Amino acid sequence: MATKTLIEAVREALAEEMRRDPQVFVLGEDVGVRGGVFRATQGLIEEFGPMRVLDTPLAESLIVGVAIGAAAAGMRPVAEIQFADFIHPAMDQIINEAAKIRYRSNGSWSCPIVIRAPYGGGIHGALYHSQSVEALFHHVPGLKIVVPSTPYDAKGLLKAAIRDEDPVLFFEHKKAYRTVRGEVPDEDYVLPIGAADVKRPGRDLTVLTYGYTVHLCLEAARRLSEEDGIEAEIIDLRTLLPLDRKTVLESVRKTGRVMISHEDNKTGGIGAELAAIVAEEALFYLDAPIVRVAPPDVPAMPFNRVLEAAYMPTVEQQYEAMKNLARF
Amino acid sequence: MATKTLIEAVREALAEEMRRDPQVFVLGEDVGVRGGVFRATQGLIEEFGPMRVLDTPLAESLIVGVAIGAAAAGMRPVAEIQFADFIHPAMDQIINEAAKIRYRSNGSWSCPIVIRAPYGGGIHGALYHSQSVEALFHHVPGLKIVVPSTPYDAKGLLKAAIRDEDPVLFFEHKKAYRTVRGEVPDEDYVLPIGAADVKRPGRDLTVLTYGYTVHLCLEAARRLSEEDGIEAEIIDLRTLLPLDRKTVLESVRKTGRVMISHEDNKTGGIGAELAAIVAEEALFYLDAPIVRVAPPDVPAMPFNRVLEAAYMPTVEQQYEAMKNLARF
Amino acid sequence: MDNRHAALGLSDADVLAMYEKILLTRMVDERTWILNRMGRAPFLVSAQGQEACQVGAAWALRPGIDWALPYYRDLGVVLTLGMTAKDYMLGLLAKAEDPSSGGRQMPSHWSFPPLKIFTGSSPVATQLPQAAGIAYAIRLRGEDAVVYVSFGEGSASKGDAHEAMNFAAVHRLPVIFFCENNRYAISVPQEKQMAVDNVADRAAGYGFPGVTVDGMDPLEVYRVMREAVDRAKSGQGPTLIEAKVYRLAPHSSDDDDRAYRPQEEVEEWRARDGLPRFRRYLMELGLLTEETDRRLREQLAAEVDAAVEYAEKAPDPVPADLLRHVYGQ
Amino acid sequence: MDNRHAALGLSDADVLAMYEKILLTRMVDERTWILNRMGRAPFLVSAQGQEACQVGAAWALRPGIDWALPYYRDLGVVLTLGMTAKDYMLGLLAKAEDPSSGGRQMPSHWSFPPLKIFTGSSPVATQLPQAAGIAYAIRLRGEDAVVYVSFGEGSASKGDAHEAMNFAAVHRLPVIFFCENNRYAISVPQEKQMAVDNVADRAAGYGFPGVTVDGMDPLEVYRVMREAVDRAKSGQGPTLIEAKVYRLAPHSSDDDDRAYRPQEEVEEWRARDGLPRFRRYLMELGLLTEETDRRLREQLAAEVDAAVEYAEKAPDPVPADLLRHVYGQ
Ligand SMILES: Cc1ncc(C[n+]2csc(CCOP(=O)(O)OP(=O)(O)O)c2C)c(N)n1
Ligand SMILES: Cc1ncc(C[n+]2csc(CCOP(=O)(O)OP(=O)(O)O)c2C)c(N)n1
Ligand SMILES: [Mg+2]
Ligand SMILES: [Mg+2]
Repeated sequence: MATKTLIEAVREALAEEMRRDPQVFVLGEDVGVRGGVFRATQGLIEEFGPMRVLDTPLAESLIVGVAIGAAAAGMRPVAEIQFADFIHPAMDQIINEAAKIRYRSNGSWSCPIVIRAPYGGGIHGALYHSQSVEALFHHVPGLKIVVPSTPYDAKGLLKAAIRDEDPVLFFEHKKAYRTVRGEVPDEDYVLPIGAADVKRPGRDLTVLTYGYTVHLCLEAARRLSEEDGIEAEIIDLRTLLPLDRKTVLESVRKTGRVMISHEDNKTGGIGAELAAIVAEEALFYLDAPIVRVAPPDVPAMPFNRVLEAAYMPTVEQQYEAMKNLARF
Repeated sequence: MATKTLIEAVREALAEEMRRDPQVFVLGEDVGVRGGVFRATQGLIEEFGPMRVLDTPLAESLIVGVAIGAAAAGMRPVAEIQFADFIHPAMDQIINEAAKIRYRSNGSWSCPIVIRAPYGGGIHGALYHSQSVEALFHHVPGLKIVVPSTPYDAKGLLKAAIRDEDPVLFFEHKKAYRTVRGEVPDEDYVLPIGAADVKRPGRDLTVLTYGYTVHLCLEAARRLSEEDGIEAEIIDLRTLLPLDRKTVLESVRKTGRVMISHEDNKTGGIGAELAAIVAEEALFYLDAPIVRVAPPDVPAMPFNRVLEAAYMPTVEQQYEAMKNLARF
Repeated sequence: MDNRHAALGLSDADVLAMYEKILLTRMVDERTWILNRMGRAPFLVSAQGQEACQVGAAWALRPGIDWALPYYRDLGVVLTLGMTAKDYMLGLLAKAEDPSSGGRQMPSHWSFPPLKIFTGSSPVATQLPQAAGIAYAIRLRGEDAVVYVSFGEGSASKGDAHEAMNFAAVHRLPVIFFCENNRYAISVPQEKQMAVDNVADRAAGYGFPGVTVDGMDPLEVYRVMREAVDRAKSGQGPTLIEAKVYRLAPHSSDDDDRAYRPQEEVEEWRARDGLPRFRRYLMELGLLTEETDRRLREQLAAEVDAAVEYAEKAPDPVPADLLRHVYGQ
Repeated sequence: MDNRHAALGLSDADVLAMYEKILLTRMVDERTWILNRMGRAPFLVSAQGQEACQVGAAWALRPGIDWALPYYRDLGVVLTLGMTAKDYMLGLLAKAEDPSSGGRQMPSHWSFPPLKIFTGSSPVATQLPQAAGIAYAIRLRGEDAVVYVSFGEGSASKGDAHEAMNFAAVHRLPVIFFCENNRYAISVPQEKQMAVDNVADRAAGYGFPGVTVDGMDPLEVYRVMREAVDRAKSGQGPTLIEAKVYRLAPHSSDDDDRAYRPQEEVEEWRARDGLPRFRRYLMELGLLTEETDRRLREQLAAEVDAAVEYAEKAPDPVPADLLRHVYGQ
């Protein structure tokens, strides 16, 4: 097993799926000779040619619409939105079309597309190259939402997404692309969509998180264990829609304390639904109020490094919140 | 004071604001001679002419974009999206533009626009003329979201929205348009955005709701009082962003039981954030788990009357949920 | 009267069959209004005034081979491709057996996989990028099918229409963009929608041909469609066809068109209606007589009766169906 | 060499001032690359190759009266309208004093209310409907201003571009749609973006003039802009101007253009660069000498030095600023 970066895992998953199934193709802005602005599709055009590695015009609604149509005709399109911040023009095609095609046709059509998009901040991307957009889709039945935190998860989940019968939004954290490394098997494997992963077991409190923030929480949990002897259970949700309620509730019932942490701003974030599920299903197991750790409700994170740092979650913040919760 | 329907209240608010301020104008599809497909703008083109009552081409992104530009130039545009279900093509202009204009310009520009849209079901509108879309915007700082339930609130809040310095989404329930009547003062008045309204005081449980569902809950509460002697406090949120946390928390701390009810599907709905706020701020006041009463997570409500009825919230459902909660 | 259809390679049987479809479309539509006024059908959108162009267009397609993304007015298209009055009535009354959506969507939101009729929604113009996507798949796999996608002139104002046409041009995709210009988007007249006379004039800006055609003449429509299909199949790319038509009825059963257009205008267009015009053509050529026409109408009326009867008796979905088909398996 | 500018009503002082703006734009841009390579500026987008068209276009506007919605490459436009090298450097280094966004947005996301430069975002083409909205307000109030809105040829593929141009045509709005066609949208060459030679060809489909112009020639650009401004002011409606330019630098400091275009192509275009060409023009007319040019460059270099120095010393926003300006008051 070799150690790889998250973006290498993404690239491998794409190449292997394209080799496995001739119906799989990628489309998006600059995915061809440029290999994607983050190089996620590097080398694909050389191997699969420009028809299966399609540089589209600059038009996100088109990209998703074309993917929907191609999927109707039996293809397995993997669309790239260059930055998650630019997915908004495609929301009609995603929410009103892709998510509703199976339902509105009473099951006679389906929409097996994957929409990949780099998301997240801490990379000096400013208001429009740093956004987390998962919460904008979390309310939409018919969609699946996957956010991997490690190279292993990224590869196994992207393969699962491509083989899935329904539309999957696949968000990849930009800061994780090259800073997060991990073991990735050489053999073909898929990971189940809809299953959370306990990244660190612990008895004292439950931390629900996903994406890059998983790593901040793991780091904070290590410190909490070493310095304070408190054991946090870190649950990486991995799939945000549908949520793995079982894993979440089991952990909460065990620890009685729950913290939810994400990089996306607080109000109406994924943390809201998680807190609601716990408050509905496990209220009397709680020994402390639910805690959401999330950036403030500002429209997006700024470019200036002082302001960006003021927005971005930190290990320190996770550590303090966990400690306070454990001591409540 | 005369009794009016909700749509009459909307129409009056528009006409009065247009008389008051020459910068106010309305734009949208069929708002002119047709007077809007629901007749909300009826009579306006005769009084204010086609420039201030602008029939646009069929293009929602354009409608919002034009409103943003006109607002930048000092106008007070009131855009109509014909059905909330068709707001999705404008999401980029709403979320990436309108909501961020003040923030991204460090306060040197603002975006005082109102976007009105009829929403909601129970009117045989099927998948694309029945949607509730408020939760898709609830996560977006910079926006305000208003949903009136009565003619009085509709008029006072729409006037406030038009005079507000920030972008306001104003959702009007289609079934409420002509079925809900109420007193509306003849004098000019505005109601504060951001303030919930206790539509019925009660000591035994708190019901948080908004829009048409307010009436279902009021009806259920009357029955609950008469038949079971249980007094539910019905809070009409009226503004969904920013939420009136104070009114919500005060009531919850008083009753110790909270039910949240909306017509929008459950996962990631407004109820999620409300539950999270309560679980964070008032957990130890709770005598029962939080209950969310909302339709199931299906992509949208169907046309067939059996299926539509299976989707739509009912008085019975509210009544049962309240009773169970009170007896928990 | 010249025989115009022979020159187009259409047999007498063909044009009679086309006439039958135009007539069936009209009769189904008229019946729908009656059902609606009687309170037996809650909602409808009407095809009246556009049937001739619809049947002319669909006649150039190979059902089950070519793809179709018809918009909500395209009753004539789907009936020509092979959907039946019964299929339509099941959708009109939103019954469980409705092949388009099992009663979930509004009437006239077509879907029929065996005929490669892809499911459509209410938000307009979203089908254009999807049609381009299907055409891209066809091109990628080297198939010979073409894609028909239709929309109103109002919907041509949407961004999706632009993005799709431009993309189809870049890849010379086998798509026919078929615009049924009935001069109104609900109440908004063409002059408030665009500053040009023809939607078809936009095609030049993308780099493919745009043609306007009298949409009341099914043979002319067939002719330009055939040319477009031939272009598409031979790798020459898309065509934008704009059929000049008129909506003879209100926008939908919820609309009142007297608010926004003079009834003289409606009557003027009614005088040009494609159905009686085509009937006259067939009669003057001796292909149709009052007698054969009467018999045909009787036969179609019986077909429509049977469809209504079947659909009215057909069961509704059950409440539990609400939860089906959100996700696969 | 003919005096071409006199015929356009431009004085010698005017063209020297235009030259100064073109040169300033280039010098600011070059300095930015140096700062970036030194690690002193984290990110940039470059205007190199497009300055001549930008200054030519902006010269036709009345600063503070006409509106501008310049896109991220339009450094030459904003400097001509009246923003300064210092304003730019404060934005480049994202300082609290940055007039465009207080350090919130990426560099080159212009905003300057006194000059009626409306705030722009990164998502491309959203400014076109907004420009149409400003123009509609102008029309509604009977003002005499015009609106300049610019975008790349890649952004012309977006739905918003279509919707805005169509609307502007319907209402004959005083907008100038200014497309800077530099042949690439990041790595995607024009052939993969469109099947026509000219974005300007689309204007006919909306019903207003579209003109292409050599964007390396500021006088030609000024000429067509003046015509467009005159049309707009006299109620004749919008114009689409397409300036043929070339991006001489990579897309941004994060880009590597060698992956997608041959360096010979870049060199070929560099030979047509508008800056030295305009310099030659002025010299041949005797309006500029090696000596005056050298002095000008020194003066501008000093201006740029001072701007960098000021900006580098200027304070960052404080963390609490993160929470400001989400809503009014
Ligand atoms: C995106 C969107 N906005 C608004 C509507 C509401 N609506 C339904 S049909 C229609 C007019 C369509 O006009 P046109 O495209 O000309 O087709 P026609 O109905 O005239 O055949 C409108 C505005 C819609 N369905 N979709
Ligand atoms: C909606 C959207 N999608 C993608 C991007 C990412 N992006 C930034 S610039 C660019 C290319 C723009 O090309 P063009 O419009 O030709 O302008 P140029 O940069 O060449 O001047 C892309 C794809 C974006 N900013 N906005
Ligand atoms: Mg029409
Ligand atoms: Mg370009």
